[in-house]
This record gives sequence, C-alpha cells and structure tokens, in this order.
Amino acid sequence: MDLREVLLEKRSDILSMWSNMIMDQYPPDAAVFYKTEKDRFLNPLGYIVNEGLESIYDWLLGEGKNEDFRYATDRIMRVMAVQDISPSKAISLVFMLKKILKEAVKGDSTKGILDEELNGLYEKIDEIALVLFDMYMGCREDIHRIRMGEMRKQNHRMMKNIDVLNKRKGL
Amino acid sequence: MLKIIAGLVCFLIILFSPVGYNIITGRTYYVPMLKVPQGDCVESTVYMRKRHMEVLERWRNAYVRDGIKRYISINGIYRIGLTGTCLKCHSNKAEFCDRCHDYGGIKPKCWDCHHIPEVKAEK
Amino acid sequence: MKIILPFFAVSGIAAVIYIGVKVYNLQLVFGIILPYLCFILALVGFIARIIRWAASPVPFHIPTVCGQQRSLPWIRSSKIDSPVTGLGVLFRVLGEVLFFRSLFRNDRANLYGEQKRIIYSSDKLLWVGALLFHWFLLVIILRHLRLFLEPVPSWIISLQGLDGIFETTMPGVYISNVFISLSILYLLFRRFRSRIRYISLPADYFILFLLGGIILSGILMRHIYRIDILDAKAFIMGLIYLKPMVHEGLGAMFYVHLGLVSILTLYIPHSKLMHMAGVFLSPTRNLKNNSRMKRHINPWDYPVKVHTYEEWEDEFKDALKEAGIPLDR
Amino acid sequence: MEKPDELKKDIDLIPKKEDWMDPEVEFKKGRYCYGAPLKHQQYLELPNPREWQPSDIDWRLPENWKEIILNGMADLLKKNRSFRLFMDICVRCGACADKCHFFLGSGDPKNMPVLRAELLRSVYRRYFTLQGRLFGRLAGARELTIDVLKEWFYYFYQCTECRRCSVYCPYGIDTCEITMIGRELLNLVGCNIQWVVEPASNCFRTGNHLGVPPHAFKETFDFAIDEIKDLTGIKVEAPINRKGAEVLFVAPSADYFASPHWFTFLGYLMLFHEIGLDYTWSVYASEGGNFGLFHSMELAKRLNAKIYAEAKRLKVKWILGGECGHMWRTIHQYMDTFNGPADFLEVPVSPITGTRFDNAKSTKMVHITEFTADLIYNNMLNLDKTRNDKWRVTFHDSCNPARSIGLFEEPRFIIKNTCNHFFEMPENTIKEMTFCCGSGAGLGADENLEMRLRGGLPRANAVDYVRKRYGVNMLACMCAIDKAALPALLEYWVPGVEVCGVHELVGNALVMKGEKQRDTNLRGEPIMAEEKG
Amino acid sequence: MNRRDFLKFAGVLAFGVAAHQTVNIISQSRAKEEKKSTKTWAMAVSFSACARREGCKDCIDICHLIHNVPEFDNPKDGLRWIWQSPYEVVFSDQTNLFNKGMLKNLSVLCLCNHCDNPPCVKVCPTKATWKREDGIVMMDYHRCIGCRYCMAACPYGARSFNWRDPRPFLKKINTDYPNRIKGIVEKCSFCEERLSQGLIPACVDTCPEKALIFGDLNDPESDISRALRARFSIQRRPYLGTGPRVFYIF
Repeated sequence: MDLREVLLEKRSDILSMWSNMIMDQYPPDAAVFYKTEKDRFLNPLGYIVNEGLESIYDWLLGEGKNEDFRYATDRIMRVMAVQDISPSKAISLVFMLKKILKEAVKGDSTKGILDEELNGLYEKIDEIALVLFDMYMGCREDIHRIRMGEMRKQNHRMMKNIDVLNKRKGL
Repeated sequence: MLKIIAGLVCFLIILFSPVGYNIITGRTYYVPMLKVPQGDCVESTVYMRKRHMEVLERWRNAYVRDGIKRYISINGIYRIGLTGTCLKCHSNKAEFCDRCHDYGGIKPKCWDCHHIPEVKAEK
Repeated sequence: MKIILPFFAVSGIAAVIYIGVKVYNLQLVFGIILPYLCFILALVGFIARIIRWAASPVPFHIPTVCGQQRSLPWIRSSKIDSPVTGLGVLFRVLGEVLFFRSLFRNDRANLYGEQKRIIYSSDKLLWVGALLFHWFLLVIILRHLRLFLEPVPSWIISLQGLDGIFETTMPGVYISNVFISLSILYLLFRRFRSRIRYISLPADYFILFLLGGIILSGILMRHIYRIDILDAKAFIMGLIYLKPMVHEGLGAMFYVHLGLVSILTLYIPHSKLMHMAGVFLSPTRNLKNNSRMKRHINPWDYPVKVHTYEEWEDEFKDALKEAGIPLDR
Repeated sequence: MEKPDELKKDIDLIPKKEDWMDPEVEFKKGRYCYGAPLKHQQYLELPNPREWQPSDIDWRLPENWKEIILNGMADLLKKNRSFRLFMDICVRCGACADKCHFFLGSGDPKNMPVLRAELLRSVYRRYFTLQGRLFGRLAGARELTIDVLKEWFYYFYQCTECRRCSVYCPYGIDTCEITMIGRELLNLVGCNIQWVVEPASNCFRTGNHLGVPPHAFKETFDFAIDEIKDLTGIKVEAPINRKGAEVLFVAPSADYFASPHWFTFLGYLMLFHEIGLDYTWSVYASEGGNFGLFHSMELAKRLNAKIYAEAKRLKVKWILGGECGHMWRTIHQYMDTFNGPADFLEVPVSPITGTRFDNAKSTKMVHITEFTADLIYNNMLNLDKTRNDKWRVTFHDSCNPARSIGLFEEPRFIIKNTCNHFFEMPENTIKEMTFCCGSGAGLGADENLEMRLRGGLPRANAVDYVRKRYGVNMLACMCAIDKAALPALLEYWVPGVEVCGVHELVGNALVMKGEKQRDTNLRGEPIMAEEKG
Repeated sequence: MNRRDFLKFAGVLAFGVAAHQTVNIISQSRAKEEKKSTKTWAMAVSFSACARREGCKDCIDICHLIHNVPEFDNPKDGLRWIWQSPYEVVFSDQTNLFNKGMLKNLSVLCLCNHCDNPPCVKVCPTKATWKREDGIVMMDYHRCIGCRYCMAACPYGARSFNWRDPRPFLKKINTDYPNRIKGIVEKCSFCEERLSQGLIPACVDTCPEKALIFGDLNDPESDISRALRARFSIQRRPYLGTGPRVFYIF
C-alpha cells in the first residue's frame, strides 16, 4: 500500500476530522450547528467549507479536477475573508491537514510509507497555502472594490446626470 | 380586550366545570360504602384495598402460567380462583366490586371472560 | 450550575414533602394548605397576567403572513396562512395550538443522485417530541378527571381504556405515561446539547425537572407505592368542596405528587408556561391579513410633527420654480 | 489518531463564551454601522443629540440614561401587547435559532433570534417581573449596565427585521418587533446609526433619502425621458405634482438615482405611458421608503404622513406604489393606522381593466405588481418575451412583501409573462421562507459591508445553486434595498449574476405602440446574448 | 465529585430506594407457593372404538359445554376445541391405499396435539402460548393479542379465532370456567383445570365407548403407556417434527 492508497482509504475520516477542527474555531453553539446541519441551504457555511476541504484533499491526492479545486477553494476563502478571524487563521486551515495526515499515517509507517512521500505532500500543502493566501487577499480586495462600487452605484444616476448637465452647460 | 376577557371566562368555566358537574349530579360528597363480608379475606383489609389487583394478577399468573392452584397466606390456604374463591364471599359484584370501581372510574376487564355467579338470595 | 441547581431545587421540594409527611405527619400542610395556597395564587396570578396582557393594546396590525395574500380574484390565496376571514384565523391559531404548524414547517433540503434533485425531508424531532408531550399531557389530565367527577363520565372511562389498551399488568401501564416520559426525557436531553444549552436558563431546566418529578411520582404511585384510589378521590372531592380531610390510605408519594403539581401550578403565571395562554394572543398569528382592507386603530395614537407641504414649498420655492413644477402659492 | 480536541490546543481560538449573560461586545471595523451625525439628529429633534461613534468608549449618554430606558420600557410595555407577550412566553425551544441569516453566516450565537430577544428579556425580567427581582441571574435576569446597552446596540443593529424567525416560532414571536422595540429604547438615549437617521432626515426635509432638491429631482426625470426616447423613439410623459390626476405614484427614491433601480424606473415610465395612465409623481412625497421604521414608530409616522397629505392635496383618487420592501411593510401594515383614514380617496379601480382592488379598499394604495399582473392577465399589454432571452431569471422574495403582505404570485406571474427562462430557487429559501439580503432595516451601510456579506451568505448560496444548475444570470426582486445590496452580495459570492427589478423586465418586454426597432435593453446592452463561439 | 458522578450517584440512590420498597412489598404478601410435580400427558384415540357408535358427539358436546365454547350459526366464525374430520383429510399424507376400504367414511376425532415441539409456541410474540413442563401446550388468554401467528403456524388447525363476541352465543354458561373474548385465539388445554383436581379430561371421561385413553407417558404403568406399547399407533404428520402427543390406535 502506498501513501496515496492509505489516504484515499481514510478519506472520510480525515475529512471529517479536518472539518471538525475548523468548525471548532467557532463558538460551540455555532460549531455544533455547522457540523451537524446537512442542508446546504440552511447551513451554507458548513456546506461550503466541507465542499472546499473535499476538493483540496482530492486535488492533493491527484484525484480532483483543477477547476473544481479552484472553485471550491475560492468559495472557502470567500467565507473566511468575511469571518471574524485573522488571515493567518484563515490560511491555517490547510496546515491543520499536515497535522492530521501525520497522525493518520503514524500507525501505517510499518507498511512501508516513505517519509519522503509524505514530505512531498507537505510541500504541495505549502503550495496550496500560498494559493489560498492569494485567494484570501483577492477576496479582501474584492470586498474593497465592491464597497467602492456600491457607493458609486447608489448615486450612479446622480453622477451620470451631473456629467451630462455639466457637458450641456459646456463645463 | 373583550375577546380576551371572554376567552379568559371560557377558560375559567372549563377549569371549574368539574365543580359544577358534581353539583349538578348531586354527588359532591358521595363516598361509596361497602358491605364487607364477615370473616377474614386472604390478606388484611387494608392491604386488599390498595393491592387486590396485584393479588389477582399474581393469582392469575400463578394459576395459568405456573399451574399453582393454591394460595397460602397467614389467614389460611385458599384455592386460587376469581369466581370460585373471591366471589364466594363477595357474592354481590354490583354492591362490592362495582361501587368502588365506578367511583374510581375503573373498568376492569375481568368480567369479559369470568362469570359472576347469580346473586343468591340472602340466607 | 444552570442544570444542577434546578435539579436540586426539585429534588429538594420532593424530599421535604416526603419527609414532612412520612416523618412529621404534615399531611395538613402539604396536602391541604399548600394546594389551596398555590391554586389561589396561581389563579390570581394567571388572571392578572392575562389582564395585564390585555391591557396593553395591539397598536399595529402585524400578522406574519406565510402564504399568498388575497388580491386578484384569479390568484389562489392561502386561506389559513394568509387569512382574511375569522375562520381562517381560527384555523391558523388552532393549527398552532393543536398541531404546532410553525414548528412543523422546519424543512431540510437534500440533494440526491446524479441530477442533484432536491428532496425535502426534515428533522421534525422537536415537533414530534413537543407534540407527543403536549398531547399526552392532555390525555393524562383528562384521565385524572376521574378523580374529580362523580359519577365518572363514560368518555373518560373509554379514554382510559384506550390509553391502557396494552394492558399486560395490573394495574396496566398507560401508553400516555410511557410516551410522556420519553418525550420529557427528549426535551430535557436536547437542552443538554450545546446549542440549546447556551440559550437555556435555569428556569427551563426547573420546569422540565418539575414535570419529570410529577410524572415520576405519578408512575411510582401507580405501580410501586400504591395508594387507595378511593381515598384519593374522596380527598380530592373534599378539597374541591372545601371540606378537606386527611385520609389514611394516601402514602407520602401522593403528597409528593400533589405538592409538585401545586408548585407547578403556582409557577405557571410567573414563567414561560404562560405560553399556554399566550399562543392565543400572539398578534403575528391571530390577526387577519387584511391590513389594507380594514383600518386598524392605534388607541394611543398621538399627533406628530410633520413637514407640511406648505413648509416644504416655502423652503424649496425657488428650486420648484426653476424646475417648472406647479406651486400652490 | 490524536483527537481533534487535543490538537485544538495549538490553535488560537475565538474565546468561547459559556454564558451569554455576561455582556461582551467588541466594535470591530466593518461589523457595525456608524453613529448618526449630529446635524441630522438635531434636524429631526431626536433625544440626546451628539456626535458619537459606537466604537467610542464613552457613549456620552445622559446622566439618567438608565432611568430613561427603564421608563421607556415601562411605557412600551404598556403600549405594545406584542412586547409584553413576547417577553413572557418564549420557551426557548430553539426552533428559531438556525433561521437567522446572520447566525448562519457569522456563527455568532447571540445572533440566534431567541438570544437577540433574550438580551432585552433579561433586563425585562430584572426590572419588571417578580421572579427576576427575587432570583436575579437564576431567573435569567440581568442588571441594565452600559455594557448591556452596548450589546443591545450591537445586536439590534445586526437584525434586518426580516421576520424569517417569526415564521417558524410556535408562538409567532417576531424578532422584528423585539428589534424595533430595542431600537426605540436605544433611540431614547440618542443611540442610532447614520444610515438610518440621515436618510430619514433627508426624507423629512426634501422628500427623498438622498436629500435631492426638487429641481435636481425634475432633471432626473428629464434624463429618464431622454433615455427612453433614445431607446424606443417615444417621448413619454412624466407629470410631477399635477393636481387632479387619477393616480398618485410613489416609488422608493433609490429608483430615481441608483443603479440598477434606474432601469425599473424606466420600466414604470414606459408602462404608464403605454397604458395611458392618468397619473402624477410627487416631489414632496417622492419617497415611499421609510427609514423612520428602522428608528421609531414616531419617526415612521412623521415620514409616512406625506403620502396621504400629498394625495389629498393633489386630489387623486388612489395611490399606486412602486417596488420596495419596507416601504410596503409601512404601507400595508402601518400607513392606515398611522395617518388614515384615507376617506378622501376612492377604492382603487384600475382605469384600464376596471378591476377593483378590494384588498386595498381601506388604505387605497395598490402595489405595482398587483396592478401590472392585472393588466397582463387582461391582455392589456403587448409583451415580447424574447427581449429578455438574454436573462435566465430567478426571483428573490423580498422579506417585507413576502412575510408582511404575502405578495408571492403577482411578481412571479409578471416574470413568467415577460421572460422565457424562469427558475425558482430551492423551496425552503423562497416565499415565506425567503432569506434576507442581509442589508435591510438600515444596515445597508458600506462600513457594515462585511457583516452584510456574512448575513447574505444563505441567500447567495441558494442563488449559486440555481446558477450552477440552470445557468441563472439574473436575479429579479422588488425591493430597493435588495437592488442596492444584492449586486454587491452576488458580485462577491456568486459573480456573474446580476440584479434587476420586476418592472425592468416589463420595460424590456413591453412592445410600445409606435416604437422603433429596439437593439438594446434598458441597460443599453445588446438584447440578445452574444453567441458563444 | 463532578456533575457526572453526582448524577450517577443520584440515579443509583433513586433506584436503590425504589428497589428496597419493592422487596418490602413482595415480602409483605407472605404467600407461599406449592411445589408441582412433572408428568407428560398424552392421549390416544382408538379408531375402532370411536367408530363403534354412529353419530356420537358426546365428547365434543361436553368439552364445548364446560369450556364455554359457543356455537355460531355461521361455520366461518366457528370455534372448536375438539372436532371430527374425515380420515382422508386428517391423514391425507397416508398413502396406503389399502387402508381405504377399512377406513373409508371414518370420522376421526381431532384436538390439539400438545406437540413436544410446538410451532405455535415459537411464533407467539407475547408468550401467550407456551409449553408446560407436563407437556400441555397452554394458553394464557390474558396475554393473547390476537395476532394469529399461532394459527398460521399450527399444521393441525387446532386453533380457532374469536371473530365475534362469543358470550351471546353461549347456550348454557358454565360459570366455573371463563369464556374468551372477541379478538383472541383459543384451543384445547387437555382440561388442565380438571387435571389439577386429579380428574381426567372431560372428553375421556365422558366417552361411552372408552375410545379415548389418557395418561402420563412418564409412568410406564399408565393406561396410555400400556396402550401404546401394546397396539400399533400413528400420529398426524409426524414428519413435521412437531412430536404430537395425540396418538391414533387401531
């Protein structure tokens, strides 16, 4: 059994552990809700996070498609970017995976899993962290851009009308 | 406001309806009096008042399931049987069983199967 | 703390009554004075609370509409969730009271299959638990009427028969006792879970423990610490007709049961248990959705300072003229 | 494997609040709305006017603020059965807890409706109930402190009064009522926000939220008329303050100034021209929206008074109202009580179809979608659905028309008759279960954007579902706040989905008599979607 | 002590008190119970003796009379504890054609076989029917819920169901024996109420031709043991493995 097979086998365990770890950052009352409510419309946050984690995991193991990965990680960062947490904490969600992976393969080391292989995965995780960081910052920029755009839109016609008026008056 | 008061009055009427019901039926202070036959029952009267149904259940199980046909108590040895034993002394079901059962709103199913010997004229 | 204190409070009350009766023979206190006192205070408190509610007006017409309004004749309107008739309102309120329709509304969507079709299922556990509890509470209360009515009406006997239909022992186990015990345990345990625990107050646990105590003492009285039912009825009839008497055949458990019920009664007007009356008065449920059809009067309405047209026209006269908008003056 | 619990130690956690009774609020930028400017507070003669910010440590409350609040509570308890009842009967069953979009999006447990109410209820218990006085904290009672007041402010300005929780509450407890009462109390000591007070003050003075004076207002109309002429070759009429017209039309003022509201505005003008409605606009009562409602009943009444006053002055027969959310909450549930009876008006009858709007026979004000749906039903409009073929449309029920009026089928009927592609969002996110945009009740301030983005997540998520499944690219709604807030929300969460009003779709589809060939829609974009290579 | 421990403690305490009380109640009753003896009851029916008297139904009548088994006008509702059926039906599995002449038109007396391995007992969900130590397959009518699984399980049709309230159809009531009610199953009990008084079953007792032999199989000197030793006997469908305790002898 190689590392990939082990990790695919333990996929659901690892994912649920990972997701629980992230949700536990919320106040306990919300955490329980986020963890247990399965309706994606009633619990969009939980749904988006879980979907995101799945696609990161699959992509890491070379299973998922690039677009899916990009879409899901973008969504997860979008959620994180408006939550009450620091950027470092938002990105730290991928580093949690390192810890979980280490624990997950601990017992299997005798089965011939190479540390090297694991290290390769870690490097990939670090890369993902960088991607996520970019995404996070992109989202923050989006927020600022949207904020400016919104202000403009609220007076959109006024601005436009003033322009036209000025033009008419030859100003 | 008026509707609420009306609702409240309705509630109070319902709440106090038992009081009125008994006044209408005229049995406000009725407590059934029993004709207790002479002699000892299988157990003490106090015990039987509270727990006769349990004795009967034990009898039932002993008789039907375990094939035990006799009951030995301080007061003597008795053949287990509702019709044969209990009703021998408490021969008038209407005056003995039913009075209390009716008062307590209890309708035991014993009589669906078990038979009441005809009330013998008092000797 | 939130949980353990109410638990101690209820067990404490029960213990005091038990010991008081068993050791000090305080039947008079716990069997007669306490119920009378509690009942009178509760009744006064209950009426006072309702009157206080009624004294506050409903200034605005604010039903929560949960269905299509009645507007154009060719659009099907929702008769109950957006009622315009008294009957509709009646059904809506009764739906809440009898079947907890709003709680029932809890939908959950799940996606199934390749098509990702949405299937609505639900976690109606709370609804089921609450409904079981309340309905069986009603059954139990009605069953207790046999101790209050003489002669016992046949419908109570039938209800009792139905409730005890799985009669396997003597005295039979009531279905209602089983289900109310299960539902009260459910209602209690769901409060231990994180989210609900956070919003729960000691008072919430107190009521559950109190109800649990009442149920437990009742069941114990029926199946283990038997009492003489004749004495119980005679005792209760004595209470009702103001000739209270202490009867021999009533064990301490009877007084515990009665005492806890008395405490519960006393507690009703001061607690959330007033929802039993409040559910009828909720202005979001008991008003018709006819806000635009019929004027609703606010009894405390008062004149407010407004910016009148005249003041406004004076202020913007020049601008209005410039724009060619007709002026009044 | 190590338990998550053990690993958790390494992670810096959000402090876990075991008990909500200890007030704890941190005003972080982006998560609260700014305080109201002094100028506007003074103009509206609000109590305790001052320059202030919620993030200030000293809120400069009046000396006797506690007394004022408690007296205010006593007064409101006397005046509102809902308040008294909702304080008494909540059983904390938790059915409402996961219904609030702010809770769903932020995970802040005090955003559960039950706890939002409990913030107020705890003080009620302490000062107005026996058990609270006797048992204090055990009975869930709290002293009224500055921190409690701050918490009130934080959470009552984190509720959009959308009433979704009230749908699920077994006793119909309406957090909107609680929030309104809470804000009313805060207002007594002068704690209110810029985004509510400023538009209210502007509206009080000029007639619209932006404070645009009459001549600028008129010019807006001229631009609209020009734009329609460019588009269709038809010059529409837009009478303002005309006496003796049959109908007075009142829309939210954002329709004249903001985007994408503007296109709905064009839609109205085109529609009224096409059917030849004898109507007038008003500058004095140019605002249907009522930010007073987010402040206090008194202010709501003061602002609302203009509509009936203007109808009376202009001697119209009845009033037609544009697409707006809380405007319609005010009109439907409050206006007649506030400023009625409207006995100087007649029961609305559509002059085109002769339909009598009995559902508005007392208030005498008809919703534009009721009016238009009636026109379409009676075949009075020539509609070309294909002009909206570029859009794959879904409909967002705005909270107020949905849960206060029950206006579900009229807009859907219009959309289905003006668009070929209409798709519903999942059932538990529409109609009476609709999710709020997260910006209602005066929270649409730009400084509050992050909170709004969180609150809007449940809505956006449902939109994302229909976008992925049906390729929806247009969200129709009929609320000015939706039109202001949803574009930003969707841009962030569901890029590629735009927002429009129902009457923008009508304006697009409407084939006007004598119009020229239209190449663009109201937005100036080509009518057909570009063919994909 | 944390909260959990306390709750555990409190729970144990509560149960302890309750249990103590229960023990009290039981000891209060002071009832002593008899020891019972073990036997294995069985019956044999003699074809020839039974056929001797044409049209005799004495055993059926007496059984149904003392056990309050009603007679319905509609045979579909019919209840039977003991009955007669043609040989071809009862022993349809007997392929010996040469018997045909001898046994033709013979009515065979049937009743519950009180099987050694009763299938009806296995299927009963409430244990309303069970096998006593003396071999009698007994019914507790108090417990029967009328599910009729036992009827489906019994290969001999020995059980019948009360579709109607039997009481109005009783011509004469034996007040010493209860009747059954609508909705439950009933069957022959080998007259266990008579056995307990030292009597033999009513049908055996009443048979004028002594065609029925009853006794304890454990006692080699009993009538039944002797009869089975001396004469050839058959059982109904023995291959089913039920081990019937009603034998038919020639």
